[in-house]
Order: sequence, then C-alpha cells, then structure tokens
Amino acid sequence: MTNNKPFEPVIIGFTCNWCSYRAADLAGTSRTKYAPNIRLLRLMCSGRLDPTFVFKALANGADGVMITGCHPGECHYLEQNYKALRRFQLMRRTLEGLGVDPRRVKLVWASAAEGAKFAQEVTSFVEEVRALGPLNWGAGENGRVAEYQSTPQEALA
Amino acid sequence: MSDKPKFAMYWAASCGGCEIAVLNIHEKILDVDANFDVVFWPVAMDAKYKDVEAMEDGSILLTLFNGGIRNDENAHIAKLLRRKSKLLVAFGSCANEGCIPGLANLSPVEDIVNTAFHTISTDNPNGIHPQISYKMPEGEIRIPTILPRLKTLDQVVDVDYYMPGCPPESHQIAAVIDLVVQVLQGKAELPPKGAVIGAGNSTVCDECQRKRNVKTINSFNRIFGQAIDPELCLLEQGIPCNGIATRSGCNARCPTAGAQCIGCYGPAEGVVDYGARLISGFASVINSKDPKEIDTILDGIPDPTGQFYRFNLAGSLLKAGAPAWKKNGG
Amino acid sequence: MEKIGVYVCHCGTNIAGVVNVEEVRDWTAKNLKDHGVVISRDYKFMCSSLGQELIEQDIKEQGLTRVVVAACSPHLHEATFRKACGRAGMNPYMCELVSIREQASWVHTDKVAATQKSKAILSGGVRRVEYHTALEPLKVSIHPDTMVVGGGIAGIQAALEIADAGFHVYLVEREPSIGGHMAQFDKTFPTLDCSACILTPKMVDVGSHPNITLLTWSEVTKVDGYVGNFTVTVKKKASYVNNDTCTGCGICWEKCPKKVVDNVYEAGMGIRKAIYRPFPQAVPKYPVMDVDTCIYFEKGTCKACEKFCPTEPNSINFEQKDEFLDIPVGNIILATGYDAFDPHRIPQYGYGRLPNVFTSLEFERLCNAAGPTGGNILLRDGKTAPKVVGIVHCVGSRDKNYNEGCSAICCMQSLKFAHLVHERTGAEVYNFYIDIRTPGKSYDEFYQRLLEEGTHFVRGKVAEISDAVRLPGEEGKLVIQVEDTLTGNQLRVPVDMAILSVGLEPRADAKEVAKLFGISCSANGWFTERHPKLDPVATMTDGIYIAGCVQGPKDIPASVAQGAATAARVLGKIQQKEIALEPVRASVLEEKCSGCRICNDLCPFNAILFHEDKMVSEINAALCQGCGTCVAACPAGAISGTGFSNEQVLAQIEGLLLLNISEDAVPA
Amino acid sequence: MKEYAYYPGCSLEKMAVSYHLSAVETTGKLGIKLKELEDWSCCGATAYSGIDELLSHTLSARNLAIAEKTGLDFVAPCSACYKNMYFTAVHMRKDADLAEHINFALEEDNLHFSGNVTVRHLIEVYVNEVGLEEIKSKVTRPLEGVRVAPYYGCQIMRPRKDHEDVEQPQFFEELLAAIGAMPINYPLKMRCCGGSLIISSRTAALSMVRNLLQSAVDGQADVIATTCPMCQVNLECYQQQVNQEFGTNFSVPVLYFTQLIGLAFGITPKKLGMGKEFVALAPSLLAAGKANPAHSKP
Repeated sequence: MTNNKPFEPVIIGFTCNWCSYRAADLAGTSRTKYAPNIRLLRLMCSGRLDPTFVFKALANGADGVMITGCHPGECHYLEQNYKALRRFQLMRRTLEGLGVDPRRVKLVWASAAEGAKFAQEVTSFVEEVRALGPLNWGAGENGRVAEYQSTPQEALA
Repeated sequence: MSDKPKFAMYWAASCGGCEIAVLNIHEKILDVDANFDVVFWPVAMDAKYKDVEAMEDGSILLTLFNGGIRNDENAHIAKLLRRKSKLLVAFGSCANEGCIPGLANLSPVEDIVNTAFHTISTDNPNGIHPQISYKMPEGEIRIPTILPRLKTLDQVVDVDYYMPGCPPESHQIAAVIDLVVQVLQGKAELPPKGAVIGAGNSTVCDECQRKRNVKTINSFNRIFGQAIDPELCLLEQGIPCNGIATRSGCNARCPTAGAQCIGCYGPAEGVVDYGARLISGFASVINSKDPKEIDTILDGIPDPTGQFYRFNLAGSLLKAGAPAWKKNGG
Repeated sequence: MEKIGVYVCHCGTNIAGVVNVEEVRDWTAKNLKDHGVVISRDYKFMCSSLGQELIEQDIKEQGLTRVVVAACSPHLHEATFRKACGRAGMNPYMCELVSIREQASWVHTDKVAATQKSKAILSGGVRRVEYHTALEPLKVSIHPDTMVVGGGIAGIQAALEIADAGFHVYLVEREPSIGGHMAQFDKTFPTLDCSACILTPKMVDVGSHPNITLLTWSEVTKVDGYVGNFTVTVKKKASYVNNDTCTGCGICWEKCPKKVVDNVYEAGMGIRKAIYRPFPQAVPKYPVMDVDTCIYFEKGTCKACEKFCPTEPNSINFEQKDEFLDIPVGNIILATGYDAFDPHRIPQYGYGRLPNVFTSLEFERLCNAAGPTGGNILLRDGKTAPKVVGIVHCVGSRDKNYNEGCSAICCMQSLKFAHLVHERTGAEVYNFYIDIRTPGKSYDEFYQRLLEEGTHFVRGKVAEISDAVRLPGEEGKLVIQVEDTLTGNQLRVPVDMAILSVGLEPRADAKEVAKLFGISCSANGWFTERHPKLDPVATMTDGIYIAGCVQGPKDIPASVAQGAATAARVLGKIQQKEIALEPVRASVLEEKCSGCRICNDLCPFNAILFHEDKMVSEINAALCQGCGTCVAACPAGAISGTGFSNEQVLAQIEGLLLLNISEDAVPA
Repeated sequence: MKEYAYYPGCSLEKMAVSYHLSAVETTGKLGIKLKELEDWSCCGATAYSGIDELLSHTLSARNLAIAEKTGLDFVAPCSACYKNMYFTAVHMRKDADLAEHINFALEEDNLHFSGNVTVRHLIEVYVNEVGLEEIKSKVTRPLEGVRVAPYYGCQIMRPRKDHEDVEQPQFFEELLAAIGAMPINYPLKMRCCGGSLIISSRTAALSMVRNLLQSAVDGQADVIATTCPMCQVNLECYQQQVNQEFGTNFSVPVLYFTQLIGLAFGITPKKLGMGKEFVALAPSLLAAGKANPAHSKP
C-alpha cells in the first residue's frame, strides 16, 4: 500500500563521545530544532567506527548514514579521526561499486561547541537523502519484503 | 544394503572444482569407500532424486553440499538433503559465501539471462529465449527458475558445519574425513554445531613465511611490472593482499608463491562482514592525513568491490548490489 | 534470557512535554518482551532519590539483570544510575542510559515523531544492553609527585599549595627565572600594589621550599603514561654555570662585554649581557649563558666571566651539556600563560615605525623602578617627559581581523596606566575605549577615581596613529585619529606618547604543547577545559589540569584562584592513592591474532606492542584509553573492546532500526 | 619578449600622453611589448559604476573579451581603469547570471568573456613581473639624492583584492629605491586625491589636494610620483587653485613613475613627454643625477 505521506528517510548517525555527541547535547540544551529522521549512536571515538556498522545499517532499513567526529587535529585521542576519514573514503568507493549512491553516507566534523552546526548538518542531510528516495535494501533477511515467489515448482519441495 | 553410514555429495551453482578437490585426496578416497556407502553423488554416480526422496529422513550421515543456491532446483535439493542428512556440511566457498557465482548478485536476473543467451559469446542466431515451461506432445516440460539473487546454503537451510576454501585444500578434506571416521569409531567428538571445520581460526598471515613489519601504506599497486621482494610481506610492498582478513588453513599457498591472497578461505572466526574488515584494515594504515592524497592512494584499488567481495558478496551484510535488489520489489 | 527493567523519565515537562511517555512505556513493555523486558515503568524524575529507589527495589525484588533508563544525556546521569544499580547489587555496567531529552523532546517539535523516535532509541538501548558484560573499573595507583609546567603566578600558587600540603612538586619554567609576566609589571590594579612586592615573597618561598624541585631554563619534551603514572621527559638546558658553587654575586654579567637587547623581560626596552640574570629578584638567583650571543661560543675567545668569577672552583663551566630528566609524576598542571598581541600586525597604529608608540609591556618597564628609565615615564629619546598621553584600549582584541575575544584585563590595565601618568608626569591623558569593562571587586571604584583625576575618556576605536601633520598644533606630535561615537565627531588628538593596551593571545606554540600533553585546545589556541562552567580547571584528559591565562584571558586574582583550584584537585587525587578508570579498554585474543601488525601503528598512546617471538600483538590495558580504533581496524576481528563491543553496537543498530519487532510497532 | 594586452584608457590618448610615451619607452627597455588592444572602448572611469553598475560592467567586459581573444594578460596604466576591469572580471566569474546577461549583450560584437583573463596595473608589471633586480640592472643614470614622494592613490590597493597589505604597502618605495631615488616617508600616500570630486565639489577636493601637497613638502620631497592620470591632474594642474584657495605657494613637480624610471634609464626627457608640465620641473631633475636643492617654501 503506498501511503501518500512524503517519504521520511531513516538515518543512522554515529557520534563520538567527546565532540559530536556533545554537539548533539548542546543542540539539545539550546533547544536547536532539527529533523527527527536521524537516530544517534554514541561511540567513544570516530576511530571506533567500523565499516561493518555502516553496511549493517544500510542493509537493515536505513536510507542514509551520517558519521560525525571531532575536527581533524582536535580529536580527544589526538589523531584517530584521520583513520575514520580514510575508512570513509574507501568505504564510499566500495558502496559505489555495489550501486549505493555515495551521497547516502556523509562524514561531518563538529566540535563540542558546534550544536547549531550539528543540527543544521542533520537537517540538510535528511533533505539530501529524501531527494535520493528510499534505499529499501531488501529490508534484511527476516522477510519484511516479500521474497520473489518462483513458480509452483517451489511447492513441490 | 550395507550397514556402513551413508555419504552424499551434491553440487549446486558451482564450477565442479570442489568435486575434483575431493578426488585430490588421492588414495584416501578408498577410506571414504571403506567407511561409507556413497549413496548420492551426481558427478560420480547415477543416483536419482527419487532415490534420495525414498530414503528415510536423517539416514545420510554426512552430506558435503557445495555450490550456491542459484535456482529453485538448488533450493529444492538443499531442503531435500537437509531432511535426509544428519550432518549437512557447506563445502567450499560457494556454499559458504556465494563465491564467484555470487558475483552475479551485482546485476538483476534479466541482465544475467540476457547476457547468457543474447550476447556475442553465445551462438544463438534465432535469439531463442528460455521459457520456464514448454508444452511438448509428450507433455509439459519445465526448467528451474532463477532466484532473484544467489543465496548461500545457510540462507536457505540450517547448516551443521562450514568448510571454506575455493576449493578446500585436499589436506583439509582428508583431515575432515579422518575426523568423521574417528567419530564413528568413537575415538573423537564432533565439534559444536555451526563450527568451521577444515580451516584454522586465525588469518593467512599466521601461516605466511614472509617477514612482517609495522604496516603503513603509501601506495597500492598491481603485482606485475614490479620487482617483488620474495622475503617481505606483499602488503608492505603496496600489493593489496587480502591475507590479513582471510581465514588461515591453506598454508598461505598464494602469498608463498608470490601472488597476493584474494580471500578464498573467507572471513576469520566470528567476523560479520569480510569486506568491511579489509576496508578498515587497509584504510586505517594509509600514510596520509590529506583527503586528496588519500584519494590518489586509493586509486591504486580500481575495483574495491572485486577486491573486497570477490568471494564473499552473497554472504556479506549487503548480499548483493543495488541493481539486484531494485528489480524485484526490493 | 536477561531480565531487563526499563524506566522512562518525564523529567518534569522537559521530556513529557513533547514525548508521550506513557505510550513509550507501554510500547516497550509490549514489543520488547521477547528481548527480555520484564518491567517498564515511567516516573516524573528518575534521577531523584525516589526514582533511583524504584530501580533498586525492582532489582532486589524482581531479580533484574539489566536496566535501561530513557532520560537525559549519559554525560549527566549515567554515573547516577550506575551507582543506583550498584547499591542494589547489580554490576553498574549492566545499566544503559539512553537520551530521549537532548535527542528527542528538546530538539523536535513534532510530538508524534519525537515519541516514535524515543521508541526507536529505547529499542536500541534494550537490544544493546542484552550484550553488556559485568565490568570492574580499572584500579590505577597515583604517584604522589606532581609536575607544574609554567612558573607564572598561577603555577607558583599551585606549586606552593601542593608543597605546603607535604607533597613533592617539580616546577618547570622555560625562562631563567620564575615570575612570568607579573614580574615585569610595575603596579597591579586596582590596589596599585607594587607587583614585585607581592610576587617576590612567593617566588622566594618557591625557591626555598623543601618540597619543590625548581627546573628553570628547562622545557618538557615528551610525556608518556596516563593519570597517576605519567613519565615526563624534561630537557634542562645547559646554563654553563654551576649552580652549586655560584653565589649570584653578579661580577660575571658586569664584566661580560657582550650587550644584547632584552626582548623578553625588558620587552626590548633595555639591554642585558650574554650571561645574565633577568631581574634582580630572580629566583633562582643564578645567571644563565645565552649561547646564541656569547662571544666564546661564536669565536671561541673572551671567557671574561670565567676570568672574573671569584668562586672556587670556578662556577663558569663551558663544557656543561643539556640534561634530559625522566620524571615520574601522578598529575600535571599546565600554567604556561599567554603571549601579548604584537601590534606590528596593525600597521596603521605605527608601532615599530613611530618611535613614541609603546606597548603595554614596554610601558610597564618604563614605570618600573628597576626598568631601563628607573621608573621615569619618558619618550623613546629617554629624555623628554610627555605632556599629552593617549592610551588605546582593545588593541588586537574584540576585532574580527585579529582576536575576536575580549582580553579581560586591558581596560583595568589602561586605567592603571592613566593613573600612573597623572601621578608621575601630570600629563593630560586620553583613553580611547569601546566599553570600559571593570567587573572585579572595587574595579569600578578605581574607574571612578580615574574620572575624578580628569582623565579624558573618548568612546571610539582608534582608526590611525599618524605623524602626518594637518592642523596647526600637530607639529612633532603623534595624531590619534578617532571617531567619538558619543558625539559623532571625527577627532584628531595630538599626543606625545601613545600606549597600545595590547590584548592577550594564546602562546605561539600552544597547539604543539597541547599535542605534547595529549589535551585539546580551541581553534585559536586556548586550552580546552573539561566543562566551561562547572569544571574550568580540569581537561578532557584525566590527570592533566590547566590554570591561569593558558585557559583564557584572566586577571591575577582569577589566575591565583585557578592555581589553587588545580592544587586542590591534584591533592584530592593523591589522597585517593588509587583511582578507578573507566573500564572501556581493548584487548587482543591471542589465538585469533595472526601478527599481521596492521594495528601496531594505530595507537597514539603506544599501548599496542608486538611480540617478535610469538608473532602476536598485545594491548597494555593500563595505557589503552579505550578509543576503539584498533578494534575497528583489526582485519582478523581479533581485538575486542569492552563497553563498545561489536555485538553491542550491531545489536543497538538493529534496535534503532526496529528490526524483528511486530508489525504494528513500525512508526508511522 | 613578454607581451601584454595594453589598455591605454581615454586619458592616455590626450591629457596623459606623457604617461603613455614613458610607459612604452621604459617597457621597451625591459623587453616587454605593450600590444595595444584593438578597438578598445572607455571603461566608465570612477563615475559610471555609481550611475549604472550593469552597463559599466558591460563596458569593461567588452574590453576584457577583446583581451581574452589575444590570450595575453590585461594591463591598465590608469588606476580607475584597472579597478573597473579587475572587479568586472571578478564579478562575472562569481555571478553566472551577470555573466550571462553581459555576454548576451557582447554577442552583438560577437564577443564573449569567459573569465580567464588576469588584470594587472602597469606598476605591477614592473614590480612583480619584471622585478626590481632587472630594473636596477637597466639603470644608467640613477636619480641620486632626488627625494620622491611615492603617491599610491587609493584605487590600486582598494578594495582589497587578495591578502596584500592595504595599510602600509612598500613596493612603490622599493621601486623608487631601485632606480636610485630616495623615497620619503609619505604618511598620506594612500589618501584619495579627490578624483572626480574636483569637478562636482571643488573646495572639498582642493583641501584634500592641499593636504597631500603639504605632507610632501613636510617630507622635503623634490617630486611626487603618481600612478594614475586622475591623481596627476588633481595634484599638478590644480596647485595654482590650491594656492589661491588656501593662500599657500606650493610649486611641487608631479611626474608619472614611468617618467622617473625613464630618466633613470637615461631616456631623454622629450621622449618621456616632459616639458608640458604645469609646474616647472627643476632643471636638475631634468638633468637627473644631481642633488636638487630647491624646495618650495610652505
């Protein structure tokens, strides 16, 4: 059933405990509004982000993934956000090879003082993903999307 | 009917290499014959499906199932053998993770059929397109329909053990045969259900003789056209060797011969997504902090999908490319 | 199956005002039952003692094995709820706090969307908590010694407080003597106390304190370790003077022929010798030899200092070498101070081109009795006293082109100068200001006093100081062009002397020093405090504290207060003998590790070591800070991380995406 | 032989012909060919951009399009032309809609301006392109002891183009030193000469000219060097009216910087268009090489 409501993308956001998560907290304490489509997950550092997490999110219903961390040079663990940057660039190329539009995964640096920037980045990313439309990656194996029914032959088994 | 335990082997979407690998155990094949009553082995003997259907459920002790589930016949036989077998082993990379046939998941089924029947390499002057069923005077004949996406064995039925490799090394097959024999003679215990057998639980580097130093990558380049130091780790010479994330068990056959590992033994123990491990492993040690410079280094891997998911696409988290999902209600 | 208790907080109306808390509570009870949720409650204030007792009761009576609280940010009350669970006998790390206030009610207006999002956030928390494991905080011993870096007033105060409490302090100072900028001042505001009179007694205390090892003419080059167990490498530069035998008599710098402009202490206004003691009250009193200007080191001749040195054996030793000391300390206090803004960067103020334009530090030296003019306020020619003096506020501060921030002290400093000019020369004084900022105790009274003394206050930012004469009466004068914003007129004020009240800037090497100590600093270079309001003297890195102007511009009383505050924090840590560190750590599973060495270079804290014999890597849990970069990088999946394990994160992702949850639960 | 697309501008045709002559002579000596733009038109000077911005941009764009065809860097000796051309190019690069508008109009002349032309003031060619060393090597009769007030005027430096020092530039002083002259400390070197105000509100402009002359005299300048025909007119031709207005008796020679370079290169004054000045040049200046004692008294 296609409801006539506009497509509301689901975004998974990975934040780092010291900078971008605190930016999200600051957006909260200063009541800066942003799109509700994003659901945040706190890691200790953007360096903890494993490409597995991004593929897991995309394969199970997320339409976009936003990776956030401290600005290069300001990482609480000194330089681990550079590793996040390198993985991000190789991961985007691999996703492109698998036909996933690389714009569905975005890397954003936000310091603990940039609550407003974080909120604004979220809202604009939600609009970018809304424009790309649903990803609908087979909605995972647990059959939410009807499996392609083959011929009655199947019934024989 | 001898009272020896029954043994079966089946090949779904595969190249037959796993069958030959079994023969590669040379005279040990006699042990198989001595200890087992081979009841179903399409490539080697003329047993029919109805023969298997006639057997009691669970009567086949050991079934080595190789090949991916490409069409509904594969799925049908997989379910049949599951019912009939006590121990169903996903034998070889295709059954475990989709392997090369699994790369078809990068494109929709229509493109696959079209490429197979209507492109330059196929002599099909009248452009005949296969029909699922066809009325003949003698009656209706049917051919299996292609599933929208190749699945691994454990995405269709419950699997008892996994034996990776493309193909599994013959010494590993021999070892598994010995193990099952000893279990029969009560001399050994079966490993816990779902375990990986016939392989190690570390990665290829563990068995590779090349010298390994602290890893920092300044460039990725192709292996030919470059003098390779026989002693030094290939990755440290800029060759994208997948050995760091590929399960051990093959005694690092390829790197020892001077070729980069391409990952046929699949992910290491407990790994959720093979490609992700390699992406993270390679990228983390790239020796640059500047996005543009990083990009030029990454240009050294022109086909990341092929490099990271050559064997593991069907078994990965994403399982297929967008085109395969898009076409079928995905 | 775990027995999970879920507690949804109203937080008064902060959450309940937007999120339908009851609906979330019931939804959780119904839809997360098969993931172990046995209890789902809501309460007005979960963080209150009553709220916490709710949890404790459920744990004791219902035998809960996990707790998920949906309330505010974990940075606020994670510790509170963990302690509550601990009191009830459950391992504190089995408790997860998910934020539906900062991440839902406060940032979304659409109540339905916020409620649905809260369900997803809670589902993520529940699925994650299934994989939580019992953890014990890492006990780490605290070395009782402390290192204070920077011998200004903040560093001195910190060192004295700790030393007086009976613990040992290493005070490291880059210059030959402690005292910092304060030692250069003549008077201090608002009391007009002589700066040296109130500073030198403290300096003497430091110099003679049995618990303080003074390392001047020294710099920190390397810092290893973590809170309680730092090893700091200090480079003690050779002073070519044997401090054990030297009496500080001063004959060597009298006889030394090589004169050098003293750009540090005398701010370029006076000269010193190649071998010198910066100022008479210097602590320690021993001179140091400046290798770059000493004739011996240049041509191998002279050695006048050695010839005239009266001590036996001779205290001058040209063979002295730099020393590198590895000092174990438990805590580190950074009090490295500030740099003054260099007004060369504002060419239109003419500093460096027009002789009678002075910086505030230069003027301090002019006023100082021990300064180059013996305390007489004279023009650059050293002879004529000024009849009209213009003092320019906010030079390089509150200016988009230079430093946007206010430097806090220049107004009061400028008022002090105005007073000194009145008192000593009777000259007319003009203060050009944007706003007069006198926030401290009896600061504004000082400003009223200046008004009564007849100082002319012109509200306007000075556009230019020029020697281009235009109107009669401007000959030989500096003309200050400024718009008086209160009258709206353009003024040309001819003065004899212009004093630029320069602002405070982070040290030029602030970024490198921050990196050296593993703490973060803001874009312009002020060190970042743990919390701007509630924790201004600690940093994000445990065991490293900051005091004084290194954290931002402030006056002397604030610097002293922060110095004492850091001492209190350090003494608190030392008394605990050992502290508990967050048990978020990584570890290598040896049998899975193939020794591929991808991880070896990933740790800035050198926590990852490689065993050549066993060809496996290992993580030193004490050094590991828990960032998880190696966990994500290990291609064999052989490194696991507590607190943020792969299973926990992957389960949380499934929870956030509401996988395996019955149809009706899918948000609209 | 480096070539430039040379845009003389209207004043160098008549009123400032000496600037043109001395420019051609001196650049010739430095191996630079000023290839005059063919069929160039007026740039709108200071006034027009105030009246109609779009049309003034179009006027400049027309010349830029012609220059773009030659593929050479665009050189304007007059500061007003330089400012107009420079900022037209910048605006058209930044604002696609404006560029589209203007190019639509230029199609009449089948011209198109896509934006890749570098616009330079003539003095930049000497200082940055040729370089002071090269100039010093060509000096045969250094202006020993001649005290010169380097008058930048306001339009070379402002509005600021990149990160150059717009408060206290030094390149003019360095150029004068390279030809042996003595640049004086000239505090008002960046102050406006009044520009077209000399027509619309004479007394205001005259008082600005007066300050510039006074400051030059205070610095004991023998001559003021200018880089723009507008400044030359205001400073030189209106000295009599300044004297009448304010009761002063200024008589300060004013020359283009290219004329001074010409003298230093040993080129005869006649070839440099000298002899038609309102304020008589001190004979010594013409002979160059000898100190010049005569100053005008305030």
